[in-house]
Amino acid sequence: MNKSVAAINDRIKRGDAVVVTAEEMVEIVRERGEVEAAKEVDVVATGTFGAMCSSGAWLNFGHADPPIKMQRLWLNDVEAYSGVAAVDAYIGATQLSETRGFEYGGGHVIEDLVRGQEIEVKAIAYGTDCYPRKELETTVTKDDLNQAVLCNPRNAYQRYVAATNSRDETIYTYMGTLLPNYGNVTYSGSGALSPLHNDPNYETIGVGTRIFLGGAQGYIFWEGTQHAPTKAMGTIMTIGDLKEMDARYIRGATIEGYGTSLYVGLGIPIPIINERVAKTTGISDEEIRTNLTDYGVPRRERPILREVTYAELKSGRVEVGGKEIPVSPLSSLKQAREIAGTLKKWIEDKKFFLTQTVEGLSTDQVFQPMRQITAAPVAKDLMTREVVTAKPSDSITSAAKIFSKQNFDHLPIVDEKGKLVGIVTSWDIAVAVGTGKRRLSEILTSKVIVASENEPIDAIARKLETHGISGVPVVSTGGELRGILTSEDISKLIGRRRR
Amino acid sequence: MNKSVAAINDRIKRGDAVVVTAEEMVEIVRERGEVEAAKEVDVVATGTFGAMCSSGAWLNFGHADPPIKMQRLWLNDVEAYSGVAAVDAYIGATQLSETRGFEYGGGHVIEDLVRGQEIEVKAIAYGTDCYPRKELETTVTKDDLNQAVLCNPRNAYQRYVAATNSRDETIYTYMGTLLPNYGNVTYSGSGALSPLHNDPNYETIGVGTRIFLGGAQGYIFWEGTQHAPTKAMGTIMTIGDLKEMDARYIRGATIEGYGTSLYVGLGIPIPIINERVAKTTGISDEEIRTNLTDYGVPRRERPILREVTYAELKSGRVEVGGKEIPVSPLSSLKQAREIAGTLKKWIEDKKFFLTQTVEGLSTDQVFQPMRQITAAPVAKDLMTREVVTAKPSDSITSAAKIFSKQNFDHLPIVDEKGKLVGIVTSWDIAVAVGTGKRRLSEILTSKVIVASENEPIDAIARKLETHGISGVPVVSTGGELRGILTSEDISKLIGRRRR
Amino acid sequence: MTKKVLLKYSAEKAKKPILALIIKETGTLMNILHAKFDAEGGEILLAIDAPDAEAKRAIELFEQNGIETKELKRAIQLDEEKCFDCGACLSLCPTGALRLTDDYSIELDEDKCIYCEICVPSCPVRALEISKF
Amino acid sequence: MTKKVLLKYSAEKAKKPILALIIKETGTLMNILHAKFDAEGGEILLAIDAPDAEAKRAIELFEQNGIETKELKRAIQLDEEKCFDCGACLSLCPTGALRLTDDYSIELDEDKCIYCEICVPSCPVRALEISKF
Repeated sequence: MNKSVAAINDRIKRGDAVVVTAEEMVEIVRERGEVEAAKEVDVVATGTFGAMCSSGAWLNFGHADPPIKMQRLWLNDVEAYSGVAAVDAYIGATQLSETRGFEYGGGHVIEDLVRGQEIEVKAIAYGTDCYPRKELETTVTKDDLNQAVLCNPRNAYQRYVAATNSRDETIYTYMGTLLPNYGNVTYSGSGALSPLHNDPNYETIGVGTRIFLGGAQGYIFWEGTQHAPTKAMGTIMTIGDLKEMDARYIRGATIEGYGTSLYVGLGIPIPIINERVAKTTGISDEEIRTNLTDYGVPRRERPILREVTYAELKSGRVEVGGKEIPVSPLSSLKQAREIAGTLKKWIEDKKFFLTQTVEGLSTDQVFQPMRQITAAPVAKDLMTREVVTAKPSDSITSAAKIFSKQNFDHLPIVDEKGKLVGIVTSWDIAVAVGTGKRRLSEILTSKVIVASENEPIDAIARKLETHGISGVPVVSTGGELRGILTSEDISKLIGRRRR
Repeated sequence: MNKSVAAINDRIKRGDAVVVTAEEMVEIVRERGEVEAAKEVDVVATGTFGAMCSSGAWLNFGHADPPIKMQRLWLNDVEAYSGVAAVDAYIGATQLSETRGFEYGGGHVIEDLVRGQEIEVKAIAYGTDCYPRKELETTVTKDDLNQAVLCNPRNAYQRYVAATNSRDETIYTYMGTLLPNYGNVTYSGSGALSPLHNDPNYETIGVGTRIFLGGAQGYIFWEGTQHAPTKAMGTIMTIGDLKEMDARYIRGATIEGYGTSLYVGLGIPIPIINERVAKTTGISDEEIRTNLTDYGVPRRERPILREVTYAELKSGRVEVGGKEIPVSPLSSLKQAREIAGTLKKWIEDKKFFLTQTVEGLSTDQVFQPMRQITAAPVAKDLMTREVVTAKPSDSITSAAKIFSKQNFDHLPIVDEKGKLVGIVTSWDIAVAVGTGKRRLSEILTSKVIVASENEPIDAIARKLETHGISGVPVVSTGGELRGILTSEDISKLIGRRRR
Repeated sequence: MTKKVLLKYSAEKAKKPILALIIKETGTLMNILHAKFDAEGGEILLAIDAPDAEAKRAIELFEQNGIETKELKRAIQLDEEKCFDCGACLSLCPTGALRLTDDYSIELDEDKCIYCEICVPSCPVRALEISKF
Repeated sequence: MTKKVLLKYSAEKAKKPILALIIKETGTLMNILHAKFDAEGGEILLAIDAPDAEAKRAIELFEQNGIETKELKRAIQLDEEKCFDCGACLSLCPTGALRLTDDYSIELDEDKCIYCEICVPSCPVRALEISKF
């Protein structure tokens, strides 16, 4: 059986349409099958509420007197982009405040605008005959703006990977705070409620789909950046009037140690035009799988530990290596459910009608890595291979002699198989002499921060910075010492790059 | 009589549709009236090709390895905005190159992308645990990008004002180079071919309208910034795939002394759904009026000299104050015609089908000035009112004495009614003494650059800069000297602003 | 006023029933809010509901028995206006003081909170606040 | 080779038929490419199609008659690949050397060009180029 969007809209108008949420649809399809479900149900309301970094807003300020062509501008000290016409600007969710850092960013500016709060505007310009003004300061609320339009290049990822961390230190990522040694798992997306996962073949979703966006009625107007439908990682570009939005569904956010973002509430109504669509809207959390990925490895391709279902993730515990690990959703499942419910009610109340899309979205677009013209250097490219070492059984005195001849401050201690077992610094030697110790084994530090041979220099630079150290031993996967890499080696590289 | 878009598309499919350009439609409606025209014609193809500053593109680069969250990035030394997700960025048409100034900007980057040329990418980042990389350099073509989408916040102004210049110096504006003393007139827009002027009531144009954009098929997805339909100044937001565009219709441009922009080729097909629409598509250049505006006055509200029609403008000569003044179109009328012709052919060849919009555009939106919290200071707010002056009949010697007591270098010369008649500098005095002159009248410079009492400081600052002078006499509208304003006075103000 | 005291047991001390002995000896009401404990030692979070002097005496007895004690002089608040129930905090909480209810709301059980403060910066909207007194 | 010479007349000289006199005297072929002329004086752009020596002689005669002369040793080119016929240059051209055809194309009539170069920077795509020789 087939239904047209126009017919469904007629039913909505008459008050006859059957609208259910995506969660309710799971039960209906499970109990009665998609054939019956397609007959019974007209619209399935979906919802999600998560951090969507690729969000932002176009703002038009009207002309100043004398007029200015804004060259650079700041909204509450967050830089917006005005590389377009004189008083148009785009403010992006992840742009950081120049005075408040991670605590305030573009996402917060957008939330404050939605809340009707005053925003401080500062602009500079180079000045032209038609736009002589070079500086401007004012304050505006959304009511003062001609246009204030949320215009997001990437929203509503169909699903996303789940994250954990193999390192022995806490890391701070866009997937939230990840505890050491697989201490927790985080994930994003609303699973069975996920808008794009309810129509993964884009039979009903396309350019022109009217949606719930931040509490207002908005539209899908293009495929989103990184759209990857064949990997169940579809995305959309969305637009809606910021002035009509509700700060309950548009929230600026700080992701600890990562930056700022914007939580966006988004819901897509899926018209049940046939049984195929009825079936896809019946998808359950048990059927939506994703990869549990190790964010401890700072590479583009991160190791996958296992596959998990959204049902497992939503349960709050996931098994990793025989242990039950606690889970954080990151998206608000409660708000996702609320959004689907609100969208359902809008349709039932005849406040929201479905649209017939004017064009489909790609179903075969793939997401490619960046074209790079130089390979990123790794530890073995820059390390010093000839390293003077000592054995644990060596005497303090013999080690002291090494320091007197060398120009570095760390003496790696290796066992008879060449495996790194610890490190000794000149300060350790001095203390040892003072306290009458004899052997290096008595004073070596066995917990050593190391780098692996293929670790990218950028990751090692961050390691040095985080731990406040000036160099690391480089070891093989078997733990054998292969070299030493110092911040000086890295500085030389960066110097070359800058030239 | 009424036709649906679906019925028109059926006729296109069958090869029966009658498609004409907006220029052809003028004749058809003129000869046969809108009732007949509506029966006969199915689609009217419009076109325009002009500088559209509020244009730009979303680009997605794919992830680098190790990954980077771009914080700032440059494309061929033109800064793009990456205040969104890690490898998304927006490049705007007017953003200037940091090395080539006005000669190269965002518009040129976009053209080069369309042409398939390699673009140099440089990015910096603050580095996070998930995105450790802090620097990146690579080169890409459009083929390397996952998405390259032209996404313009304001395109296709329904019509625009015509510009001329009352000043006695050439000025450089976004309306082109304007010669002194009403030496020329410039205008923009394609008149009878103008897309939005063919459906000024937005009966057929709205969210989801498929259009010709840069040689590809794109869409209207929102009203444009500064949309002002009640003033016949409607605008649209547009989107289209840069990868499919043709550099013939997407051209980076340098507007002398103003900055860079992007010439965008855009055409909207107007389905003739009824006689009202047939009538509006029949609009002729004679019926489209606009204001001839004096860009010599650097204020938000510029004086209007007279009303002109697009027919007059297109004739190449416009009368101003009894003189015939030459006109520059700025938009390419030839390319506008070509675009309308291409769009017509696409439809005839069944390569382009019309869309039924999913939502209308506002018909009552107004364009408001910027909210400003402080009035822009003008000359009389900052000028020094107590000015020592001299009369033309005064002797060189008496004037020399004034200079010896004063700390400034310009002595205004006023007549007995207080009217400024010239200026004398210390250098003039020295020369006069050397050449045996006696009276100030013999040496005064009568062509003096002055400011008026209500002239904005920003405009005066620009005047000082352009002419390389350090101060100006401030005069009333009657020419009486009221004070002196120096660059020092202005610096003090700017110092205050910056605090 | 109820005092919250965190007891830290070494592996050695973990073997002895010190808590039971002290309760028996003092007769003081001590409620175990949270315990994480194995052969390697661990932590017990106690709520001591007794007059100041009596509570102080009990704490002294733990110290005398080689148990490290730490009185928790703090309060944590979840601002329900700000919180949008994303759950970023959930998996960071070592004691389950922050938990998801059946309707996906975040709930804070302050009794279980050991004021480690890991959750505080993880909240994207700063809805979790620690106050010290 | 054709020489292009710009004659500048003062108000005073404008009253006399100097050009006619010189053509009569020398018999040299001189084509008026462009003239802008009133009682206040003005300019005449001449193309002198004669052997070098003969052309030189004519130029000398103008100078002797108090007319300022300027030989234009330049060429201007309109790159039709680059030009997209926007017409930004049109109204800046003082002699009508740049003009719009009936089909809205830009056309350059180099004969009329006095190489003032005002048009060159006004071209948004740098399609106008002056070369000096």
